[in-house]
Formats: sequence, structure tokens, C-alpha cells
Amino acid sequence: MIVEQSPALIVVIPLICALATPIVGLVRKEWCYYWVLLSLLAATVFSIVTMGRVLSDGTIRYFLGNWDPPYGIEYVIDHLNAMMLVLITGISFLVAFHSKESVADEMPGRTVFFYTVFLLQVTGFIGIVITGDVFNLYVFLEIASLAGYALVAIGEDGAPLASFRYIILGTVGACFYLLGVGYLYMVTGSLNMLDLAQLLPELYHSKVILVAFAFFMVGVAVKMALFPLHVWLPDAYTKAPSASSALLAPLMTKVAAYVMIRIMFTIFEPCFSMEMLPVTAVLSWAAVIAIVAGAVMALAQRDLKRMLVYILVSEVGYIALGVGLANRNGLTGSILHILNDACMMMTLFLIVGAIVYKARTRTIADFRFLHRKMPLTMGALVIAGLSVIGIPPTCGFFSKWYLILGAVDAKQWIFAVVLLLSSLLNAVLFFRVIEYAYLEPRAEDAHGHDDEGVIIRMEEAPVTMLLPIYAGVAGIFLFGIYSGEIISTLIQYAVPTCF
Amino acid sequence: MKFLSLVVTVITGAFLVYGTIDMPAWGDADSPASRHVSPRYIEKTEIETATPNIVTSVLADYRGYDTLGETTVIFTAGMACILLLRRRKRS
Amino acid sequence: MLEFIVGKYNFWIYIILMMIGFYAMIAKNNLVKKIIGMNIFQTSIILFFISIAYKKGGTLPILYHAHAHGEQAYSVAEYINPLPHVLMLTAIVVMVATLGVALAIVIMIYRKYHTLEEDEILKASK
Amino acid sequence: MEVIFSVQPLAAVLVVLGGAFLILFTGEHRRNLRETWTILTSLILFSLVVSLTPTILRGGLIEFTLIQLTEGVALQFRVDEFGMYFGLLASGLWILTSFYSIGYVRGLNEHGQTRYFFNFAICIMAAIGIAFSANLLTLFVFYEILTVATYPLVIHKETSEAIMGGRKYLVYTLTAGVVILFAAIWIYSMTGTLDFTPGGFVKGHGTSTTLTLLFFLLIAGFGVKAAIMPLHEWLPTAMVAPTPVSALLHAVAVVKAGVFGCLRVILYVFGPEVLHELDLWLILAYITAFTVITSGLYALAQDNLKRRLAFSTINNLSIIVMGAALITPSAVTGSIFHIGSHGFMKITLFFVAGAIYVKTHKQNISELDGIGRQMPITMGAFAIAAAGVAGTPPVCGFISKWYLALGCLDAKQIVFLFVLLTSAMLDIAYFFPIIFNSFFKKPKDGFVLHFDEAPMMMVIPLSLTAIISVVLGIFPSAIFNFFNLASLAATKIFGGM
Repeated sequence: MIVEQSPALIVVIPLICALATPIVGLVRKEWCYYWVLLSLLAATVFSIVTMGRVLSDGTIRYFLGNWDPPYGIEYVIDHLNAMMLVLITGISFLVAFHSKESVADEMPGRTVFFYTVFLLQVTGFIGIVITGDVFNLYVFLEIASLAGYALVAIGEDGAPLASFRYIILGTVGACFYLLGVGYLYMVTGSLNMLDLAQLLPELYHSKVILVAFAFFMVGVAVKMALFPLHVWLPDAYTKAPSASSALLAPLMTKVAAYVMIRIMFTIFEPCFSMEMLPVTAVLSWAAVIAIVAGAVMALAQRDLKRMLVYILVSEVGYIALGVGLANRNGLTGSILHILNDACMMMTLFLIVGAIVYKARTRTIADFRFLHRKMPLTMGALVIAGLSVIGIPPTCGFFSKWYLILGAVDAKQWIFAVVLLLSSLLNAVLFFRVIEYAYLEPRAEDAHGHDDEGVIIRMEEAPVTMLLPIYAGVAGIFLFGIYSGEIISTLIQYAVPTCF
Repeated sequence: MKFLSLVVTVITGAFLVYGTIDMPAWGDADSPASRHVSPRYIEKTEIETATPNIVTSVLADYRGYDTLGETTVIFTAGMACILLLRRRKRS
Repeated sequence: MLEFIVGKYNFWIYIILMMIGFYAMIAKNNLVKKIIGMNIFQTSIILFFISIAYKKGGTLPILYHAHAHGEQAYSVAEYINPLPHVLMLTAIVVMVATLGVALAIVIMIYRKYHTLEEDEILKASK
Repeated sequence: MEVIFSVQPLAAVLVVLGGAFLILFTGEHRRNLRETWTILTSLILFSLVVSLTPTILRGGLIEFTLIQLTEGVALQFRVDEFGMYFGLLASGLWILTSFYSIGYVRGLNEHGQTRYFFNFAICIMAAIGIAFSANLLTLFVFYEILTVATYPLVIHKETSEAIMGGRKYLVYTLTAGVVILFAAIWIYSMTGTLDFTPGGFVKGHGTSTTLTLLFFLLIAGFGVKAAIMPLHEWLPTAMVAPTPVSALLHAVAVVKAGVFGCLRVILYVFGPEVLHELDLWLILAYITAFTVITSGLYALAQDNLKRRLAFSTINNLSIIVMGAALITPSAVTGSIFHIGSHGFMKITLFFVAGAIYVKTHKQNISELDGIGRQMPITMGAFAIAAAGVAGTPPVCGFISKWYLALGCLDAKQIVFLFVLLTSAMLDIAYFFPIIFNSFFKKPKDGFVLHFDEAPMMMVIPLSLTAIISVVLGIFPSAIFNFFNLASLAATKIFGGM
């Protein structure tokens, strides 16, 4: 019985819990943390249950209010969004778990409302991913965006301005999306994705459809922070509090990427996206520039978090490139990278949170002796860094494998070379950090002894931070080693059959 | 910068004008938008929801879930404002 | 040609409004002006959706002679399309919410910098 | 052919991995326990690897598929003769290196010992993984692990010189990794498989231009670690690392992994037929022959003992690749056998260099006059190994060079025979003075003239490796059937021809 309702529960639980959070906060402020954890745990459980159902019975369609699809709103959960749901709930659970000390530390007196907005943010993400209706998607996109603006704005000094810019561009993106919905509705009369997919092929020659598609893509690209529409992202995510950026950075861009894949391959037929418009070419080139520009900009940063944010821009490029390649391996790589990158970015941002909490710095040059102070955290940083570089058997390697395979299949040598080159750029980035954190430059020929120089006591981050970080590290390895399994059970169904 | 903004705006506008060419005529009762889903709301609303105001019945019943989202948006905005503007009590 | 221009005049209005709003959003220096631009943009979208709903000769989507226990058949052409109206009710609310959050953030900025001109804020924050 | 499915290859890798983490978590404060883990792991690993040998000698294969990575490619272990050979070498030498390392780091009271032993173990794990890989992707996975795990060893001293050396090492090897990855993906896209097959699997796919390009991409990729000129730059620079690391780098894990990769590419990916068809073998042979001669000349010019040994390594590695490039059965046998024989000899030489350093803090050859009187065992081992590298019977270097020379004749390429002979001359030219001076020249100040050896932890391993070199020279198959494995591998590769 309750399993039947699991799709709705994934959304409803965080939503109801968000409503109740201020009340919980009235009773005891400290309870909010556990309350949020509990609700996200429940949501995670239900999304895993739902994924199990999808795996055994195929696509689930859940009619809200029991109105049949084109008239009412439905949830459609296939393999792709079942995976996304588990990803979103799982990651937000881990981020919430991590946030206990950092929220109290960075936002004293605001924990109750922070957690309320945090849950609403998660609700927004889940709503976007689970729905089968284009307008409903817009509504949840706005919930996620509004919560995101707030989560960014409570950060450090420049955060409100960064958030304001995010609002302006984010609203442009959302409005463009809404315009796209309007144009589609105008010529089809439907808002349901599957219904649209059936109605649209006859209308592909229509200029209205063309405009709709273009607006969809631009709108989503803004949310996804695809170059050159990424300008809002670096400031916003750098200046946001640790807990916010750890939630937003891995998920917001990935959810937007999911929407892009839905639009291109579910609502529109792949052939439209590929043939009627030079979308794939534009997308791939934008992605290539994003990959290179992101990595180069990251090189110029002295702040670890800012460096990660630019790496995120570059990672979004990978996802877009896979979509733009528009072949089986490329798209597989792209979807796999959504999963892997979310895991890597979460781990990295959580690590930054732990470093900020304990060492009170984000400047890479100040990281000396950090490997003695926080050996476990720094170990995780090394592993996550290796994954971003793409060293097997971490997960970053496998998504790169498929992406490069896709580029080679498509005979796009430049893209393949750029992908390879970016690994090297990432290697420079991370080994620079590792050098600062691990090496203690000493005089020539001096045989250092352990007790030489400054005595550094170990001051490791609290367990609530280390556990999620190491869950992320485990994810990095597991997603890597089991990438074949993930593809054969989930991702291969998400790739359109015509590829 | 201003010039660039103007160019972007004009391009967007021009693109929208381009899209307008293929649009169904304004006020056409036979346009796809009026033919596909919406007739059911008009024809069946009374039987199915017993509400003469069709907008209400769609808002609160057929697409009630959107409205749930809508109220959540308001709630989110409220919480966001409190989160952002609340000044810490001196204690 | 003339028919094309006259027959779709409300689309032209919507496009012009949208351009005004869009321009203000990205080009204006004052934060509140940007927000005003944002509102104009969103309003233009509402106008667009409502235009879709319109049917010549149609009336408000509220049934007259209702409660005839379902025996009466309603002519679809008589009532304008209710769906875009519903969507726009939701969109208006979303708009207001966005406006609220945007203004809250502007207040935060003002509290800190005592100005709303973007270039001055940037100068002050450096 | 007998194929046995067994978890043993995976177990071998996991044992080392587990050992590595035990070392890491035991930490600096319980040194003896930590060193126990190292020794214990190396012994378990070695016995595991040895237990696989009988099956392989019977001509069987041992396979274990861990997990399917993508269509047609799995994370898969398959132990064949060649892999067995390399696995035995790496695991066997690890035991000796472990003892030696303990003596070395304690003798110098090095910092960061835990990190050192941890990464050392990871390197060995990677080397075993490379040896047992069934396909190019699995090999690449372990190859990259090896690259990363070697980095902390190279920069171990943390001087600015070491850091620069580390950077250079990373630039070279990571770029190489990327190149290999690209070529591997291309081959996969073309053939749909990456499984090593004796005699190659790319035949019949792709145009000759593509194949040529791919071949050189792969050789360039693996050639970086194998230090084929002009890709050798990193290796002498990486000499700043502690000596056991250099020993490991040179004799066992890293460069041999590069050579192993080259040989896998030549013999198991492309195979004799394709290479003959496209005349690629000859080009490769000339490139490596050039390296052989040039590196020999470079070695002459070095005064730092470790740098001279480094160039000698480059020289020998290229001989190995050259032998494989000649692709005749005896050349391949010689080349595979030389991986092992060079391993034993070169590790002896590095052990000696380290022992001298620990004892006297001298690194330059010009300072070593008369040291033979102080450390006769050490320098005796050095003499044996150096003679072996030059190809003097009865040390094992002779056997490999003999087969290589036979291979040159079989391939009707007299040029390469001359290259071999010249390189042997050069070997004598750069080793003989050291031996002569250390025993017969009048020592400079600062030498104790009586017997004063390095710690036993170091002397025993280096004597053992020297003895093994001689035993292998007299009875090539005496120890774990080294020679049999090499010739068996060669037979299988040319079985189809």
C-alpha cells in the first residue's frame, strides 16, 4: 500500500517536513537538524523503493488526483529519473548530515529557517525530476530557484550581490523556459511530456516549435551554468555558506542537465534535436569552451572553493558535451557523469566545509601542514581530486572513458583531445593543492626527522563531517567500479533507442 | 555593455517575431490550444467537479498539484525572507 | 502582410514588453530598476499566455446555467480556454514570490552598502 | 588450452592493498608492527604468486573477471606466461626491497616513513595488477594507479629539487597516460575489444595509417615509463628519490611496467603480422637502437652514481623493447628474459648505491676510490651485477643478450647485432672504472680502510640479488622457471605463424 504511493511520498515527505520545521524549531532549535535528517532519510528510502519498482516493473506513471494524463498532472518515473531521485535524496541527506557544525558555526541563530529552506530546496529538486508535466516542472524549478537564492544570499560578505545577480539571470532562465512551455502549448494544446512527444513530430517544421525549443535550451542552459551563461555561478557558489554550496553545487547543475536531456530526448525526438537545428553542434562547442575555460579559470584561483566552482563549470561542460555528441556512448557518458560528478562535487565541497570549519581558511597557500592537522580530510581530498582528474578506478575515469569513446565514435577528434587535455589541466590543479597541503619544503640535503620543525597536533573535523565525506569517497570508488552495472541496469534504458 | 545588452535584446525580440509567423491566428476558436485538452475542462467540469467556475476547477482539482506547488513557492519565499532579513537578537 | 501585423497585434505588444523588461534586467545599473525590468518581463509572459487562451466571441470560463445536473451540453467555443488562465494564476504567484525574495536581498545589500547602484556596490566591496 | 577460473589473481592484488592500509593505519608510532605488515604482505603475496606458477607452466591460463566495465571489456585478470613472469619478478623483488628499505630508512632516520611504505605497497599492488591484466583497460587502470602512487615516492625528500623532479615526473607520466587512454579508446571503438591475444587482435581493423598512428601513440604512451628517448627526461630527474625507490622504479615496478606495456602492445595488441605488414617493427627497432647507443654515451658522462645507473637503465630498457620489436622467437625470448635478468642486476646496483650512501653519504663516482676495501661484499655484488649488465657469462645478462643476438640474426638485421655489441662495450666502459677504482685505487681521505659494511638489512638483500643473478645465468630456469616462462610466452605468440 505504502509502496504504491512511494512516488508521491518522495516529494511530500520533505515538503511536509519543511512546513513543520519552524514548529520543531519553536520547541527545540537543536531538533531541527535531526528532523531534517529524518525526513531526508525517509525520502531516500522511498526513492530507493521507487527505483526498485522501476527496475522490476518498468516505468511508473502516477496520476495525481487520479486525473488521467493530459488533463491532470502525472509523475513519470523511468530509469533516468529513478536514478536522479536516489542521487538527489542521497546527496542531500549526506549534506544535511555534514551540516550540523558548519551551520551552527556560519549562521548562528538562523539554523531553523536555514533548515526549512534547505528542505524546500530538496523538495524543489525532487519535484523537477519526478514530474511528467512541463508546467509543473516550471513551478518546482521556481521553488528550487527561490530556495537557492536564499541559501546563497546568507553567505559571506559579497553573497547578497552574488545572489541578486543569480536571481536576475535565474529568472531570465526560468522565464525563457516558461515561454518555451507557452509556445509548445500554443501549437499542441498539451502540457504533458509524453503527450507532447506524440503530438510534436507532425509539427517539426513549424517555426513556433523551433522558437520553443531554442527558448527551452537557453533557459535550461542558464540554470545549468553552461558557458557562456555561467556568469552567475562562480560568485554565488563561492560566497554561499558551506552547507548551501555543498547542496547546490552538486545538484542544481545536474538537475538542470537532467531537464535538458528530458527536453532533447523525451519531449522532442532525438532526430529533431539533431537534424532540424544545429543544436548539438552549438552545444558541443559551448561545452568544449566551458571545459577549457573552466579549467583555465580554475588555475588562476587562489581560493580552494573558488577553484572548485570553476571546475564545476568545466564539469558541466562534460555533461553538455556528452549530450551534444548525440550518440550512444556520448550520452551514456553524460548521464554517468551526472551521477559521478554529483558525487565528486559533493565530496569536494563537503571537504571545503570541513576545512573552513577547522582550519578557518580556504586559501590554498595557507594549507601547509594541513595533512598533519586533518589527515583524513586531506586523504579524501586527494581521492576526490584524482577522480576529477580521471585516474582509474575512481568514477571520474569511467565517465571520461565513455565521453571520449563517444567523441571517437563521432569522429570528433577535437572533442576527444579537449577531454584528454582537460584531465591534464585538472591534474595541474589538484597536484598544486596537494603540494601545498602535503609537502613541507625543506633545505637541500637536510634529512628531515619527524619531530623537526613545527609540532602540529591533529585536529580532525568532527565525525558528523567525516562520515558524509567518506560516504562520498566510497561513492567515488563504487560508482567507478560498478559503472558497468549502473549502465546496464539504469542508464542504457535512458538512452534513446534510435542511437 | 549597454550596447551588448541591446543587441541581445533585439536578437531575442527578432527571434520571437520570427516565431510569430507560424502561430495560429489570434482568437481562433479552432486553434490547437483550444482543441486538445481544454475542451474537456469546459464540457466535463460540472459533472466531474461540480464547479461552475472552470478556472477554479482546473486550479484546485484537475491541476491541483500545481497549486500545491504554488503555495509552496509562497512558503519558500516567506521562509527565505525571514531567513535573510531577520536580525539577530542581542543576547 | 497588414493582416499579419494587425491580426496578431497583442503578440507584438507582448514582444515589445518583453524586450523592454529584458533590456532593463541586463542593462540597468540600479538594482531596483532591474527588478522592475524583471516584473515587466514576467508580465509580458502573462500577456502572451492569456492571448493564447482567447477565442473570438468566447466569454469568461464560468458556466452559466450551471447545476442543471449534467444534462446540459456546453459548447466549447462559447468559453475561452481556461487552462492558460490557471497557469498564469500560478505564474503570478511565482512572480510575486520571486519579487519578494529579490527585494529582501536588495534590502540586505542596502543595509550593507547604503546604495543600490551596482557599480558603486562593486567599488565598495573591493 | 586449459583455462582455470580462480580468484587468486584478485586475491594477490587485494592482499597487497589490505597490507598497504594496515601499514597506513598502524602509523609512525608502532614502527615494528608496521614493518611486520610490509614483510608479511610481501611474503603472502609471493607465495600466492608462486602458487599460480604450475598451472601456467602446464600451458594453462588463470582467469578472473571482477566486473563488466563496458560491453566487451571487463575489469579482468588473466595470468599468462608473460604476466606470470612479471608478477614473479615484482613480488619476488619486493621481499628483498622491503628488507632493504627498512634498513635504509632507519639507517637515515627518514621522515614520513609510513607514507613511504604505504605508497611502496600500492606500487607493488599496481605492478601485480599490471602483470595480471587481461586487457588494455585493466592494464591502464593499474598503470595509472602506479603513476600516482609513485609520485609521493619521487618527492619523498620534499626538497625543492625533489618537488621539481616530481612535477616533471607527473607531467611526463600523466600525459603518457592520456595518450594511452586515447589510443585505447580508439582501438576499442574500432575493434570492440581490448583483450590481449597472443599474436595481436587489431588485424583486419582500420586503415594502415590509423594503425600506424595508434601503434606509435601506444608506444609513446608506454615508452614514457620505459624511458625510450626522447621521452626519458623524467627518469634521471627522478633520481632524487630515496635509493630503494630508485631501485624499485628502475628494476621492478615503474619502468618495467612501461616495458611490459610496450611488449604487450607489440606482441599482444598488434602482433607480428600487422607489424611486419606495415614495417612498423623496423622503425621501432631503429628508434630503440638509437636510444641504446645514446643513453650509453650519456651514462659515460655522469659522475653521480645513481644518474649513471639511471642511464644504464634507459639503455637496457631500450634493448628489451628493441628485442621485442625484432619479433623473432629468440629475440622475444631474450627480451622477456632480460626484463627479469636486468631486474635482478639493476636492483643489485641500486642497492649498492644506497648502501654506500647510507654508510658514507657519498653519491659521486669520483669519491668512491678505494671503497671496495671498506665494503668488499657490497662492491663485490656491484662487480657481479655490472659484469652481468655488460653481458659477461656466467651472469644472467649473458643469457638474455645471447638470445637477443640470435634474434638479430634470425631477423637478418646485422645492424642491431652491432648495436648490442656496442652497448656491451659502453657498459664495460662506464662500469669498469668504478669497480677498478673502488678496489685498486688509493683511497682519498675519509675512508676507513678496515672492513666496515652497511647494515645487514641492506647487505643481505643485495648479496642475495647478486647471487640470484649468477644462478640465473648458469641455470636460467632454476628459480621459478624464469626462462621457461619467457620461452613459453614467445612460443605462444609465434604459435600462429
